[in-house]
Amino acid sequence: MGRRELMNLGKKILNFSIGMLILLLVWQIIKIIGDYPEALLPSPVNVAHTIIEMIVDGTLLVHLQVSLGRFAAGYLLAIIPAVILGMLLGRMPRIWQIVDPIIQVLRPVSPIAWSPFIVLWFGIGNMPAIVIIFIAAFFPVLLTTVAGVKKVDKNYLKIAENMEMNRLELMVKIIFPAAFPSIVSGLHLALGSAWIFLVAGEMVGAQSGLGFLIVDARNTLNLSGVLAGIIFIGLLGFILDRLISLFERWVGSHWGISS
Amino acid sequence: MGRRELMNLGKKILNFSIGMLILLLVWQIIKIIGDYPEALLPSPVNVAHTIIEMIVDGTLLVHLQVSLGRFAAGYLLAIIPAVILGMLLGRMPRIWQIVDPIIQVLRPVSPIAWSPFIVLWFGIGNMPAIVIIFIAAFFPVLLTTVAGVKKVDKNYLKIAENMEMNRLELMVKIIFPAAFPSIVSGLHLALGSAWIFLVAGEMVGAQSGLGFLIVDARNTLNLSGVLAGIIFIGLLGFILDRLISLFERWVGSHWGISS
Amino acid sequence: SPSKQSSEDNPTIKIGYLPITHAGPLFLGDHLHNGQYDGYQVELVKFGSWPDLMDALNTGRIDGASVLAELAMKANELGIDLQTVALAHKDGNVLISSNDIQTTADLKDKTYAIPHKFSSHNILLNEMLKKNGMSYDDVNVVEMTPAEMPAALSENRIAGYVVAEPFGAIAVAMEKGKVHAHSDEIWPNSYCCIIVLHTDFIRNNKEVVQSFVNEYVALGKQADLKGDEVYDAFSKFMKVDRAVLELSMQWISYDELRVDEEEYNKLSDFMVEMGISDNPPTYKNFVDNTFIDGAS
Amino acid sequence: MMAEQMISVSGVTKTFTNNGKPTNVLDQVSFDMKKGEIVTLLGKSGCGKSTLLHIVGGFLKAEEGTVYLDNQLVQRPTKKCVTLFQQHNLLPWRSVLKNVGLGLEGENIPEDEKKVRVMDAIKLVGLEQYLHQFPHELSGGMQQRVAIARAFAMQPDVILMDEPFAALDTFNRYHLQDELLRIQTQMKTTILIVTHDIDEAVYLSDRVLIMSSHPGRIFKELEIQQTKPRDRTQGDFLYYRKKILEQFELSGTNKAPEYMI
Amino acid sequence: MMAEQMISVSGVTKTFTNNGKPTNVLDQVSFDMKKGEIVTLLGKSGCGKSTLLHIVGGFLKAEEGTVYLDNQLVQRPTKKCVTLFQQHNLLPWRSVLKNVGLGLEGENIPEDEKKVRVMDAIKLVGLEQYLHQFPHELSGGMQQRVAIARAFAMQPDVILMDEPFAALDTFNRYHLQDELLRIQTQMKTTILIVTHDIDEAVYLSDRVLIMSSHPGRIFKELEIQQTKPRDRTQGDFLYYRKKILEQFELSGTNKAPEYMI
Ligand SMILES: Nc1ncnc2c1ncn2[C@@H]1O[C@H](COP(=O)(O)OP(=O)(O)OP(=O)(O)O)[C@@H](O)[C@H]1O
Ligand SMILES: Nc1ncnc2c1ncn2[C@@H]1O[C@H](COP(=O)(O)OP(=O)(O)OP(=O)(O)O)[C@@H](O)[C@H]1O
Ligand SMILES: [Mg+2]
Ligand SMILES: [Mg+2]
Repeated sequence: MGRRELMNLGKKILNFSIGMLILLLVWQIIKIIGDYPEALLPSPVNVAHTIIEMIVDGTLLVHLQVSLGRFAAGYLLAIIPAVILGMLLGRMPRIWQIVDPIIQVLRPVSPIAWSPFIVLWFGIGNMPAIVIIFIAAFFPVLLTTVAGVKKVDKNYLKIAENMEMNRLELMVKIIFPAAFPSIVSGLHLALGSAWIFLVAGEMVGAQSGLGFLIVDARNTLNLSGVLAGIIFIGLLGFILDRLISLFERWVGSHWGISS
Repeated sequence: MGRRELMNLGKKILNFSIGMLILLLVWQIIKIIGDYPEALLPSPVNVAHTIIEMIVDGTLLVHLQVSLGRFAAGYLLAIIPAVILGMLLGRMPRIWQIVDPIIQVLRPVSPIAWSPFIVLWFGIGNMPAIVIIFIAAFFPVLLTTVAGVKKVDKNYLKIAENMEMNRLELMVKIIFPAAFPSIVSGLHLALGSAWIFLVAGEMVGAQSGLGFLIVDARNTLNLSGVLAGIIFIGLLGFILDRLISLFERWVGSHWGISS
Repeated sequence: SPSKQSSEDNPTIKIGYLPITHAGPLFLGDHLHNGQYDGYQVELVKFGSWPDLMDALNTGRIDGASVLAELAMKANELGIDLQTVALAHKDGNVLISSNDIQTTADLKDKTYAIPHKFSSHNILLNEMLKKNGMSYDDVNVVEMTPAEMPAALSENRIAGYVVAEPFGAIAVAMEKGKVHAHSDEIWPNSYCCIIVLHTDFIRNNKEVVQSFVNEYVALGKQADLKGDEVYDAFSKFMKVDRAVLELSMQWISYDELRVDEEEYNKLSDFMVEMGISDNPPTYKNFVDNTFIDGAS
Repeated sequence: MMAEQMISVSGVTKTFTNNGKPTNVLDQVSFDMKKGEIVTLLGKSGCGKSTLLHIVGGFLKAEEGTVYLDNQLVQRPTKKCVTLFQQHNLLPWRSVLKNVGLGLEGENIPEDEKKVRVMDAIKLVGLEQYLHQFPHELSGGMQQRVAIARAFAMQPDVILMDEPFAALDTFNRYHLQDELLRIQTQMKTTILIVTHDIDEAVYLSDRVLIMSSHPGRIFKELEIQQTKPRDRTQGDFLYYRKKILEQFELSGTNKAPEYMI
Repeated sequence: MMAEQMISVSGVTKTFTNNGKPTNVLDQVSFDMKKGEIVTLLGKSGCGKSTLLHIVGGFLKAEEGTVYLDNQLVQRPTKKCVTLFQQHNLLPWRSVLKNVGLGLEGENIPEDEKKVRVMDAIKLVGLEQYLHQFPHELSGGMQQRVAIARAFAMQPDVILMDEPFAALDTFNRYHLQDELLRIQTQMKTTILIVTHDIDEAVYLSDRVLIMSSHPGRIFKELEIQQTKPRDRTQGDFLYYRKKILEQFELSGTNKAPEYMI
């Protein structure tokens, strides 16, 4: 890492810290002005205590691992078939014209609404959370992959024809790499929405995980636990987003796409 | 409408119908193969009955109106300040660098997680649903507006300089129209996610609306009601999406952006 | 209706509830009087889950609720000023198990569902296990939305569940499960849901509260007769077959709604024993029997 | 005679439908190319040059007429006839080496020979220093060189080029035109170049086919008898230049109103 | 003499930092322009032509040196000096009429007069049929005409043009060059044109400033004494053409390896 990049990183961390400080300040001010009791709006100090406690006694680590595991499972299970299916459907406009409305009708339905059926088919424990994350991640990746495949530069296809490529070669050497930037932006989008639905996923019959932590804290009227959970979800979501942004930027620079 | 467009529309309706037919078929097949009792997975016919009943006795209309009203309120309340704020923040990179991490940390948190605090500040009834829809719509619009403003072609800004425009003119004549396609795509994105969170919003202390219809049906073990609700949410979401797509396409063609 | 106009300026009591048989007298009152009473009105506010109801109750968005006693006690412990004016019902809970569970010992290492940690259902489960020489840790207890329990049982995801009615009766009616134990076999006269009101509200509306409790007691007595009007009322609030409701109604009673100190302390002790509360409110601080005593 | 004929286009007609209105883009276009010849198609923007090239390359079907390549009817693109398009000729995710090697990947020849052929082609255009660079890291002129190298690496009978140097600045253009002539002299490939640049046509080609617009027709054929390499600043050059300009004025389309895209 | 001087650039130096490496793009550039003159800046891609134009227009600050416009120090862009950029000159959301009118919107003149000036400018470029069209509905040549009309509608002292015709095909380019000369003869506006096209420089300008690259310097100044309108196919034309080409070979940069973008 060069000196410039190091300075850049330093500046980002500073900005982040200032942002978080402002957030804390606003929170404390609301608390003071609204004069809310602890049971309704815990103070930053109390939430900090809760967080430290959770870190020290290890509960946090356990739930974190569980959540990340489920998230990884649901996300990976979603994106692999979504990309493959998207590549195929993107090349089959006739079929896509029929599949598209099906997806467009299913997509606006919140994964939460499906929960009775998810429990019916997938039971309780890890699976419902994984399924909900799957649903949340699958559609964005599928749609962006199809869109990406459709807008592959016609010239690339002509080059492939000129080289007398067969279908598999066409997919592997042309379609996939050409659609790759679109696919990655779909992965980014999907990561965000899947993470948002982690809480919803872990509400359905899960006994662990960050989402459960929030739900359980809420059930036991422990609002400082709810806020601690929110903070973890927010920070982790932020970190995941930055990681995939880095990947996206790398792809962009590699493909010669200026951001 | 020309003849070609009419034919096009006809083809779309046909594709949509085929898609829905396939969906119904899959549903019926799952029902038969899984041999699920009605109480666990209602058959299409029963759900159709439920839907007709709900239409005839007017409950549907009532809940639909309530939901659409809340949705419109939450969405409009979100997008107007989001666009204005986004235009300002897009032109203030220093401040944006600090605001951005705040948003990136708040965004991954599911609106559901906030529900104890939403009830605290906004009570029960319409407001929680409106607030959750607001949260779901606000961030996408803000982020795409800022991104749109940032990537306004430098030449347009130079033209404005050359014409000696003042700040207000710059905003109204250059920044807003130049960022408009981005803003509209943000509105599209926001519409989708806000609609998805309608169910979640109406789960929190609401006594009416499509989301409530689903939750209530679920609580009374009326799964055919749940499916009826899902179908309405899906169809309405589809229609809303198509409407804003039309608008987006109009903007695109007007701005000379080929889709 | 004509009575509505005259009652415009009457105070309104907002009562939160969940669509379960435990709030039966409220449903009956709504059915018979449409919420209009002499000098006051009752507005019933439905919630989808206990946490949703508690959010509204704690933040003062509703004046009172028919709510799990343990949850209300916990809220009080956390500083939310609530007072109990009556029991919502007595008994009325069954422990359901799948058809292949014969004895409680069969539940070992199986998954068993409860609606909420702060519930009498949780206590009932614990007591049942204790009575059979097992401990709470011998089963895998999960919290679940009541509506999903019958489905989970029928798909063998859980070995059984204990929850508010009519969710128990549904599994029995579907023949997906059976009654494993009645609450009165485990904990006679068990308390479950209670009627709580904000202390402020009580202080400022003493007469209204008195009439409300009077009415509730009367409705409870009527509901306990389990006549046709009761089923008509219930079917407005819970969309289940009459057969299921009839089954549920065999297990519940709505008379004798006074909170008894001895029983209350027993409940309180259970909570401490199970570790779900460190410092539950005392009978004196949490229960206000002046109204129910004035009613009889 | 027939054996020497590399490309034979006869009676090609093509109509496009835009917004429901059919426009006759190519009307009865016929021409031949001998082996080793460089021919340019010269015409204004929108006159149908690219369309014609696509038909010759096998990418588009003509409504009427036929195209023969080396006495075989062209029905789809083949490796025997490589096309360089107006833009986006390189795969941006492949390095120079891999872009040039693309055409040989499917070939049934030993890996070693492939490597040699690819490296030869890269040396031909003078890019041996940039093997592992990606297209976006190269200037526009270098990118065109990579595309040219790829075409020659495949050792095709014919190369079709669609305005290959239009996006370059004058000096780069001159440079690459010289390179192309040098390589073609060495390889003897038959090349059909589409251009709207009169100087380019005069400088590069053995024969210029002047196209008129709406509908696209071959209006005039002009043999350039100067020897190569030519001098851009010499009198003969000017003569052909003038002659072509006159032809365009004759064709009458110069005074026609500009059409819309 | 001084009163006649419209633009006076002296000792302009500019350095850009790319990836931490500073490159000297312009080095001590000085030149003057008289009122009503057409001057072209001729140079290869990347030699700093656009950078220099941006500095003259007031869009960029030079590290050293000054630019005077009509004896006033240039510190920011003004309406007195209108710049046409290399691309994206039109606002795509505005019709032809509104694009041309843009520069007059803030002006303190009666609406009627504004309308007349806008319509006059549009007539000047022959687009009165396309008033309500949007830029994307026009061909590239027509788009450039709209940009030119907008510049002239503002009646500036100076117009700066950055490769205004580079994106057009040869025939369109010829056409628009003629138009520009015609309009300039009428309006007497001082025009500075950046180009890499030798023919364009010879055809349009009273004076050609030849730039060398790395760092950008004015290497040579050449007065074109032919009267306008000029004949592209005539001997004199060829003479200047040859002279300029020789200059570039002299400048030595022709043989330098291509730099990367
Ligand atoms: N796929 C298509 N569908 C409809 N019309 C087309 C299509 N391709 C080309 N055209 C039209 O056909 C005409 C000729 O197009 P073509 O691209 O062959 O011209 P060209 O001579 O290559 O122009 P240029 O010099 O601008 O590349 C144009 O009017 C164009 O709009
Ligand atoms: N904003 C900038 N930051 C860093 N480097 C720049 C910037 N603008 C231009 N350069 C560099 O300065 C040099 C000159 O650029 P300039 O755009 O002035 O060249 P040009 O002569 O206009 O080229 P062309 O004919 O391609 O338009 C180039 O090497 C370019 O990479
Ligand atoms: Mg073309
Ligand atoms: Mg430039």
